[in-house]
Amino acid sequence: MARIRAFENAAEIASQGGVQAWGLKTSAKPALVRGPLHLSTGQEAVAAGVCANLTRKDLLTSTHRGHGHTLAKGADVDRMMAELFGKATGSNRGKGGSMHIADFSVGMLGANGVVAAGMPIAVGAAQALKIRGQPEIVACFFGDGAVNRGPFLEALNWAVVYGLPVLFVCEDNRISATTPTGPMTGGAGAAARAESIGVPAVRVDGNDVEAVDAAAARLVAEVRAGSGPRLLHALTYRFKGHVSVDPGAYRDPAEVARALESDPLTIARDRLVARGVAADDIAAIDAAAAAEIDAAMAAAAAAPLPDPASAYTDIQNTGAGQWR
Amino acid sequence: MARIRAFENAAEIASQGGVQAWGLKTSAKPALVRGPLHLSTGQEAVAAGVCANLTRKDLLTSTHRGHGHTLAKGADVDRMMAELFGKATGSNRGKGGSMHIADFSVGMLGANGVVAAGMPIAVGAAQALKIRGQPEIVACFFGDGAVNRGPFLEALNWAVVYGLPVLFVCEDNRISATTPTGPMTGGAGAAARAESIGVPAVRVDGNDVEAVDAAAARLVAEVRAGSGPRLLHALTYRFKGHVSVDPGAYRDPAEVARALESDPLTIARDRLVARGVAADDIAAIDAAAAAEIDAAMAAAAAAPLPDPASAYTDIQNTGAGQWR
Amino acid sequence: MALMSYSQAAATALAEAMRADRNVVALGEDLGRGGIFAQYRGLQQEFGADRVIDTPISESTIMGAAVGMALAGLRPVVEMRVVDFALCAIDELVNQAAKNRYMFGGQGRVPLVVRMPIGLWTASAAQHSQSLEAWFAHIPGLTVVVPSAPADNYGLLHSALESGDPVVYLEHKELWGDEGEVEPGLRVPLGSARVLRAGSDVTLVSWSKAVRTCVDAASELASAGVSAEVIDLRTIWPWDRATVLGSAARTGALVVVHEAVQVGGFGAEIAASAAEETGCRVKRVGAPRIPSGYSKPLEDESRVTVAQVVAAARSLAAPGVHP
Amino acid sequence: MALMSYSQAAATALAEAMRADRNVVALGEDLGRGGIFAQYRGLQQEFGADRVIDTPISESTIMGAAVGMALAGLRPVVEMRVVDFALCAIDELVNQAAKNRYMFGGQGRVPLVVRMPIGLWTASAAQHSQSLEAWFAHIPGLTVVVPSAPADNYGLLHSALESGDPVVYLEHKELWGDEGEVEPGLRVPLGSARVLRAGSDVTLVSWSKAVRTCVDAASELASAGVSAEVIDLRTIWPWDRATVLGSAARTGALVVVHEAVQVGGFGAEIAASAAEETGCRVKRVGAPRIPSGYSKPLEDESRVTVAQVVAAARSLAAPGVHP
Ligand SMILES: Cc1ncc(C[n+]2csc(CCOP(=O)(O)OP(=O)(O)O)c2C)c(N)n1
Ligand SMILES: Cc1ncc(C[n+]2csc(CCOP(=O)(O)OP(=O)(O)O)c2C)c(N)n1
Ligand SMILES: [Mg+2]
Ligand SMILES: [Mg+2]
Repeated sequence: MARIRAFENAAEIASQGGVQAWGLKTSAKPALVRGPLHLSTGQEAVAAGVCANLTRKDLLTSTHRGHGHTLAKGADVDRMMAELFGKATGSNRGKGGSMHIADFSVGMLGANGVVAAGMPIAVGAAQALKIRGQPEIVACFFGDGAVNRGPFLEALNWAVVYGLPVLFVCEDNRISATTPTGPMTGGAGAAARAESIGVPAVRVDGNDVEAVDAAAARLVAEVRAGSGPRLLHALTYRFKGHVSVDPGAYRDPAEVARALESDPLTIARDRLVARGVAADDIAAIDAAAAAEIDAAMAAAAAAPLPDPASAYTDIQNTGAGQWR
Repeated sequence: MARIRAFENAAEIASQGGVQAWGLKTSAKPALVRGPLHLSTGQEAVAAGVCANLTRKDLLTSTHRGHGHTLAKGADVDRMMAELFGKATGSNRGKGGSMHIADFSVGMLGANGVVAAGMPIAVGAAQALKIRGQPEIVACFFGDGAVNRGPFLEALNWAVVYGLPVLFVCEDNRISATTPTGPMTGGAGAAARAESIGVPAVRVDGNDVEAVDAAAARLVAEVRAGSGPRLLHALTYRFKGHVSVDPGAYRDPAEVARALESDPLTIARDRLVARGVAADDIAAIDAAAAAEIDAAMAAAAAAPLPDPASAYTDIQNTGAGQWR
Repeated sequence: MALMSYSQAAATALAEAMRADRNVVALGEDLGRGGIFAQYRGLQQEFGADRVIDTPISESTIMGAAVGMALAGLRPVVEMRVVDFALCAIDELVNQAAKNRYMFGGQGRVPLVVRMPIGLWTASAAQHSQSLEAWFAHIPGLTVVVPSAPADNYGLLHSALESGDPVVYLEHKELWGDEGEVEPGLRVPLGSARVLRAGSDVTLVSWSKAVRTCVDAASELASAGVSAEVIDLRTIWPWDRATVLGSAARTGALVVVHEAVQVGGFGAEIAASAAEETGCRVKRVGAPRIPSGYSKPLEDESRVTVAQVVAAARSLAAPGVHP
Repeated sequence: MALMSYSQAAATALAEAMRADRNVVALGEDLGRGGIFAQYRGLQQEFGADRVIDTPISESTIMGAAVGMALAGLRPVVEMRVVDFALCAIDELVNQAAKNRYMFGGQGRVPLVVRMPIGLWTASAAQHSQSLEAWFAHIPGLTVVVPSAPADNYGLLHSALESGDPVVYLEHKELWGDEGEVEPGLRVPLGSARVLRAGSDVTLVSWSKAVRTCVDAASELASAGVSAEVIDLRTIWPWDRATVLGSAARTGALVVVHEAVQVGGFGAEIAASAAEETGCRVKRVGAPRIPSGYSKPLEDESRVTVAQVVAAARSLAAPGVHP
């Protein structure tokens, strides 16, 4: 969690002055990170609590808001940060950026620029694991906004029909871009819908990393045992705007202030303190994270941009070598 | 019901030797009806029972299996049959055929060649009625196979979010083309999914026209009163193959034989007889239907084919008159 | 005349249409906040949430519902945010909206305007940068609009709303901030190009953001003694054959320029038509057949440049020599 | 050599690939029954329901799941029944499958073959008759295969399965019953055209069902003293530039023929390329920009005819005269 927070904070600063959107003009100052960033600041406990129960060989599909999932799955921080900087040393060789952050070497099959698009991919990956007789499972993250897109229904149904090893994780921050999700959602939401399709579901406080971990542990065990898909519905809050340049001004400041009071990092820290963990030990975790991220920032800043010729590689084998 | 049955039987005969499919060769004999027909034989009670509760100004969206809905909504039989024959006098001027049968003049907004595609259209039409302050409602028919497509979720959710006047009708014949729907469907099906999205749902024996009528009456009253969407889940059986040329050989003959025993027409007839309606009066209904359909067949056969030039009309106004 | 940005020009046209006809409504995600490019700013405040409708994230149903609305008497404007997301609603657009009028024999019509912004947009990478206008021009039943300037975005949006049939309306994401004079009440007819610069040696045809590139290329060509005519198509279906083919016949040389991938782009249609009908020399400038990259050097490979247009024009045009 | 129908040829190739590699699987609706065109006949019996997978009616997820399967080590073959239904799965194909390898910097690949039958098919009307190959050729990351004969359907399906990246595989619904000799083990490389008839006055280029029309037109032209070369492209991405442009340069005249709507069809790409690179005279023959109609006289308006091809060829080709 500390690493995720440190990563998001650093990325946020590096992106200032980047992508123009939301009717704002581009700033004069060139940004270190040009592209849009969807920060998971405040939602760290979901990624950390779930991924603590996965192996490196388990697979994971993510959303546009994927930094936390990627880090928690064990990706290399240097390569991630370099990707945000658009450098040749990035995990995606500068081709994808934040919205497509991925590290296949640790089973992280990618963030996705299309809401809910990771869900069918996740069930297909799980089906491959099952058909090939592999013991791994797939964790499929998606937001509360995704439950109103068709692929939510189709993917859950698919997982039930074939009895697939998937843990669906609804990271419910109650908002979809600038629109509160509640009024856009009929019925009781992700868990209720899942149950109606035959996917057992559990709700959890997504800001309490131990609660997430405990719930995920139970569900992951069931999924691993071959009981079919499960869904974890984790309630959390997005501390920042929807995307790096969005000040999030449409939200009630009182709501934000209240949410900041249940910062998942504070909750975890307080609990450690209450259990007698020394303040210095906790500070050391934060310091280590900060140092790791600082080093990643420096390395990313120093790394070379990709060769323009690499724009023509990694596309497809047509057997003909023709691209135009 | 008697009219629908007579229509379907006549259309079936007229289509023999038509469209090639299912790995069969086209027969030498040219068919009166060239295109594919999805017959609703055996499912008449759903269309009849629901539409008995609609006015001509209420709207309706249908599926690929739409003859029954169209007839029950009050469409002109001559124009329908002419459409199947591909004649200029057809309801769609020969442009659509069975799979796109429609009669906008009685609120029947069309059959559809794409499974579940009528569902978003239905909710949009209902939203227009609501925004324009009109008192009508929309009936949205779909099959059991459609509940596994995304638009099912999206359209039901949409109807709840905006509190729209729609009656969803799942015409559940337990099969999707050649595949039993049960094993392809997670959870308890249409009604359970609807409830989870916040759409109150009722299950009914779809072969009992009085039961359908009674359930539809209640739900239509609620929808008309502004209580938002409702769903009717009607269990029925498809007597014929999926499409006119399909012998349906993949089904257990015993199952088909059993199903034929609860023919909705027989059930309705028996009940009328038990209530003391004279056999002659019942026979007169059948005879009237047969006569009406015979006349429609004769008129359709005699009607002219469309002028090839009409292939270029009813497309779009580009303000420029250029089509190539 | 009023100075407006490309986004304001569209918002203004839409507001005027909504004032004039209660049946005009808009629907899409985050419209209440003005749309993510401010192209709906102020509309929900003026017209209410019933007519400027915030929707669930349900692209299929946004598009499909709009078809139903249109059949039941409304004139919906659909917002897809970027054309890439509209790929979640292609059945609804192509199989339902575009074919409705024909398939049902003219019983109904679908007066629908679908806004789906196209184009590269700073580091937005492969899933938020596509230009797919060629797809929609290929589909019978769809009109395809590609405005390059604020005045056109105002005048064409009005015409699109008045067409009575489905219009795919493609604004470019890197043009939102562009400003220009807009004349209130202006209508730009569908299918009418604008000649931005007259010339005699070569015809440059383009649309959307690439128009700028052509204008700059024409200046550079002028310095080199090559007289280039610059045509902004404004709508690619219908496209203004008379203006384009007339110019190509005069200059004997045609360069079509667009930001979309060149292979299978709509430039091929224009070039093929010109070659078929006038026998002129033709050349296309479009993006290579690669996904858009995130990092600047990669992204830049997908941008059409003034240098490319100049080179293409010079390769065709023999200054002063007319066939 | 064995005599096979176009559908059997594909089923045979698929069965061979499945025998050779346990990772090859097929998924789609009604596959257990052999597919609605018998193009999967016998496969579920041989390979079981785990590898020849009957699916729910969930096109988005059939396609999306196949992407996930591919990333996790399988080599899926997706059945979409008709290309029109694939319009429910365009995000999954275009935004996910086609861009995956690039977007993630080559970390993964998506070896996926998507079968989506195209074309007119007796009275199937507007939503079951489209030919949308031009769309897929426009998308970086997709290979596009359009076989016209049983041997090609066998040899190309093998090559598609071996490509390692997404292939859009478009069989024509009116060719399923066609029979022809197939040589076991044959591989038809992607991107290699076949010259069906040599000629010197005009080049006829086509693919899929329109190849027949061109062959018949060439016979008719021969009687009229016009020598037509007939080329079957077999794949439109990549397309065999050397064969086509070489022929066009020799004959000086090129006619491209396809069943798809002419406006924005892939014929425009071929014609534009030939005009750009060889300066030859060009002409296209495709369907008018109208939806397919149900009734025969209307449907027939969307069919390309021998007479149209002959007329186009004669308008270009001056017999015996070479530029
Ligand atoms: C299909 C699609 N529609 C719209 C968008 C634009 N968009 C990006 S993120 C987002 C909100 C998603 O909300 P949610 O799923 O709750 O995720 P969160 O951003 O809250 O993490 C939207 C609408 C998109 N990327 N894809
Ligand atoms: C999106 C889509 N996928 C597949 C098909 C092919 N298809 C036509 S009808 C049908 C079965 C539909 O089953 P159901 O919804 O239960 O309706 P029924 O035929 O039983 O009335 C299928 C798969 C289609 N028309 N549209
Ligand atoms: Mg959210
Ligand atoms: Mg059914």
